[in-house]
Amino acid sequence: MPEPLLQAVNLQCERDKRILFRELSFSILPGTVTRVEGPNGSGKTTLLRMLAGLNDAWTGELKWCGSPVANQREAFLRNMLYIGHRPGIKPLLTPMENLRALMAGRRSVPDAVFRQALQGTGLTGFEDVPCRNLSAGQQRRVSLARLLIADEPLWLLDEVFTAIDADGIAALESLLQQRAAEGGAVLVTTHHDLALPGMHKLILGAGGVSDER
Amino acid sequence: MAFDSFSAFLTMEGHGPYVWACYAVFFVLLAAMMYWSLRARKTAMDACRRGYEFEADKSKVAAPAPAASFARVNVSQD
Amino acid sequence: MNAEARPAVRLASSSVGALAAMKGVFARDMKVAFRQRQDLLNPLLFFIMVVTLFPLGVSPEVSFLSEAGAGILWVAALLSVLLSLDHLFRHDFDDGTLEQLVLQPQPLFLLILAKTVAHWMLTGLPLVVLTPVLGVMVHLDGNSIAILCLTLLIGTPVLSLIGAIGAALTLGLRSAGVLLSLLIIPLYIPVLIFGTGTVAAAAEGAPVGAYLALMGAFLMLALTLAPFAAAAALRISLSNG
Amino acid sequence: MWQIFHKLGSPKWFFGISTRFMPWLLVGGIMLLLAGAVWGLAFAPKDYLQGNSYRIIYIHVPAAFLAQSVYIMMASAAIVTLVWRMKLADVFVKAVAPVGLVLTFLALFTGAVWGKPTWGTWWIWDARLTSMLILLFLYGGVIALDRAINDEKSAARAVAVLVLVGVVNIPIIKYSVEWWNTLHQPATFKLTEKPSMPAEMWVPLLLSVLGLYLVFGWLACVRMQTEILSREQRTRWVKEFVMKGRV
Repeated sequence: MPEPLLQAVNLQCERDKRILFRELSFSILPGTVTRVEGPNGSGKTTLLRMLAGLNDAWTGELKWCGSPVANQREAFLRNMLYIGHRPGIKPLLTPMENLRALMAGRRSVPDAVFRQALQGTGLTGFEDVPCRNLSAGQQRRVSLARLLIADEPLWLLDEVFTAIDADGIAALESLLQQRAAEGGAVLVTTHHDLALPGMHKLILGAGGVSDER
Repeated sequence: MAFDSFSAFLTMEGHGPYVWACYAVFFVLLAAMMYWSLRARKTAMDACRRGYEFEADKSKVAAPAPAASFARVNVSQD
Repeated sequence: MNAEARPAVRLASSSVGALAAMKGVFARDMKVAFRQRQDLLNPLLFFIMVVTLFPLGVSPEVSFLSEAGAGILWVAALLSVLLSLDHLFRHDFDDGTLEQLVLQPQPLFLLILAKTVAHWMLTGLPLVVLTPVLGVMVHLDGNSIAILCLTLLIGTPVLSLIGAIGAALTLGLRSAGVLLSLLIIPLYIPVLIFGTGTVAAAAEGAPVGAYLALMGAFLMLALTLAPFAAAAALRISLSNG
Repeated sequence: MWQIFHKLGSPKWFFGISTRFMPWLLVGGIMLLLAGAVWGLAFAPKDYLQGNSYRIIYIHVPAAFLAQSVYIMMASAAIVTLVWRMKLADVFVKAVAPVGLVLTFLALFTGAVWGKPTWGTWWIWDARLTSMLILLFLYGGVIALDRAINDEKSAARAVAVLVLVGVVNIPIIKYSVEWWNTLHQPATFKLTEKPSMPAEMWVPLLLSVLGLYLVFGWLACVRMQTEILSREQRTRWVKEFVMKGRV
């Protein structure tokens, strides 16, 4: 049994006096794809934001490689890649500039690599066009280009299939699988019918659990 | 007693209105704040009580929330 | 699947230095600002217009203007900085780049410091550059203008730094602009007092070295404390959003 | 150690202990406040400089004193909120901020009314009054921010950050306002600074300050209980308290 990358123990999250989930414990092993499932309002996005460290209105324990995340925040962030609902793309900047800015605090990557990544997402010819001139799907692809050059072992992807066409989705699915085969761990939420062989599932209940504590 | 008579106490050599106005405003505001705070607590208690009674009612007819069907609602009035 | 079949996870341990990360944040903010050059003019125009209101609204007399001029320019500068603060984090928050900023494996307060420096270069510094022109228009003498510019040069970064806390606290709230002013104006008062007081002292021929040193101390205090407070506030606001 | 700390922070524990102490706080506070006021109004000797108008001191000083120390208390609670995330601390900040605002207003109002017979004008840009006015703004900002954020946990933490930033600024504001005051007008005689006060004058002042402290304590308890009731509605002990009237 390999050591889990990320371990959650007894997570409980409350939002506007409503318990989204509680006593939620799970481990994310390297080499797996896990899909977070649940109806609207069950806390999928909140869970991913909690794991990424964006939301800290929760109780419980989160461990990265065996020790609490809070004690090694920067090491954890360096090894985690989060792509959220909002793609994190500046409309005024070109895809190249956006990628440069996104990677600036992580590691230095030569421009040629960025170009290759953009080509890999089907944005050949758009590398130097301001992103506001691109479609929603193309903007999404810019942020997904990070996946092609990511060395982070843990990926947290929140609704990344939104606005992507069928071919793109198929390619992304195989990317996720390949990443898992390389030893990475992927956590996704999606309403798209994702079914990868060997995929794990994390099921959140319907919202509105509000009985006595 | 620092004053010779009760009327001297009230007028305070011309400073009476200022002094008494200050004391009046001070005690009225303080009392108002105390009253509001007490009333807010009572409102909160009542809200809790209503919540529990509603819950008790609901538990008798506990039905799971129906799944979304997205069926069109018939609005024709004929 | 047995354990040997899995390739070992490789954890990345080193990221770029904090200075390079700050440079990246700064460069990006500058680039975005210059892609929308017309927006850079807004605080400047606002500054000029507020100053114009005083001769029109109070009195165009030389004696009044030369006495009140430094105060008018300081208040106008303060208001223009306040006006521009709402944008400090808002656009980044809306398009999701703020999340990515917070998730960089770097100390957040340094990244915020870089953003604040960029904000100051784009609003505070142009105001200082414009001050001599407006100083002449309100009949300040040369010495007063020089001192005024100096106080603004030290004071406007303090305004940006304290403002960053307010901008981070009000991020994502409705009517954030008004709320921001309510929170921040009381905190601006000491800087305003010393900024205008220094010019007044200079006009009376008193030495101003000590006052400028005190303003420098304000700047140092704001530089060391404000980014931490803004970082904490930003995490809270993001957690809410 | 941590157990005790945790217990101190538990809303249930607070509810029990505060319910026991509240009558004492209320009775003691009102008695002291009234004693101070009656003594100050009727029995304390007249001030040889300001005449009888100085009798406002027996409510002005307690209000001003409390207004400032409430902010300091809020700042201490804010540190506890941010560092230990103790529930009671942010309940306290939220509950007492409006009380602080009212006290600051009272200090300003009584100061202004006192100014009329003393200086001949309702408002004077005196260092004390001006810094009180800024304190009023600070309280206003805290309350406005608290009201603007829906999620109560985020609101508590955001307010804590703001209160701490404010408390770092308070000495700076005070110092700068005093400096500004000397720059713009020569120091006249101050409202409350006396070279020496005879005991007949300061003892009633002490009584009313203590009295207002106790009344503030009572107000804080009532308001914190209100806040706890609405936050902890779903817990069993609140249900028992509301339905059966005991903790």
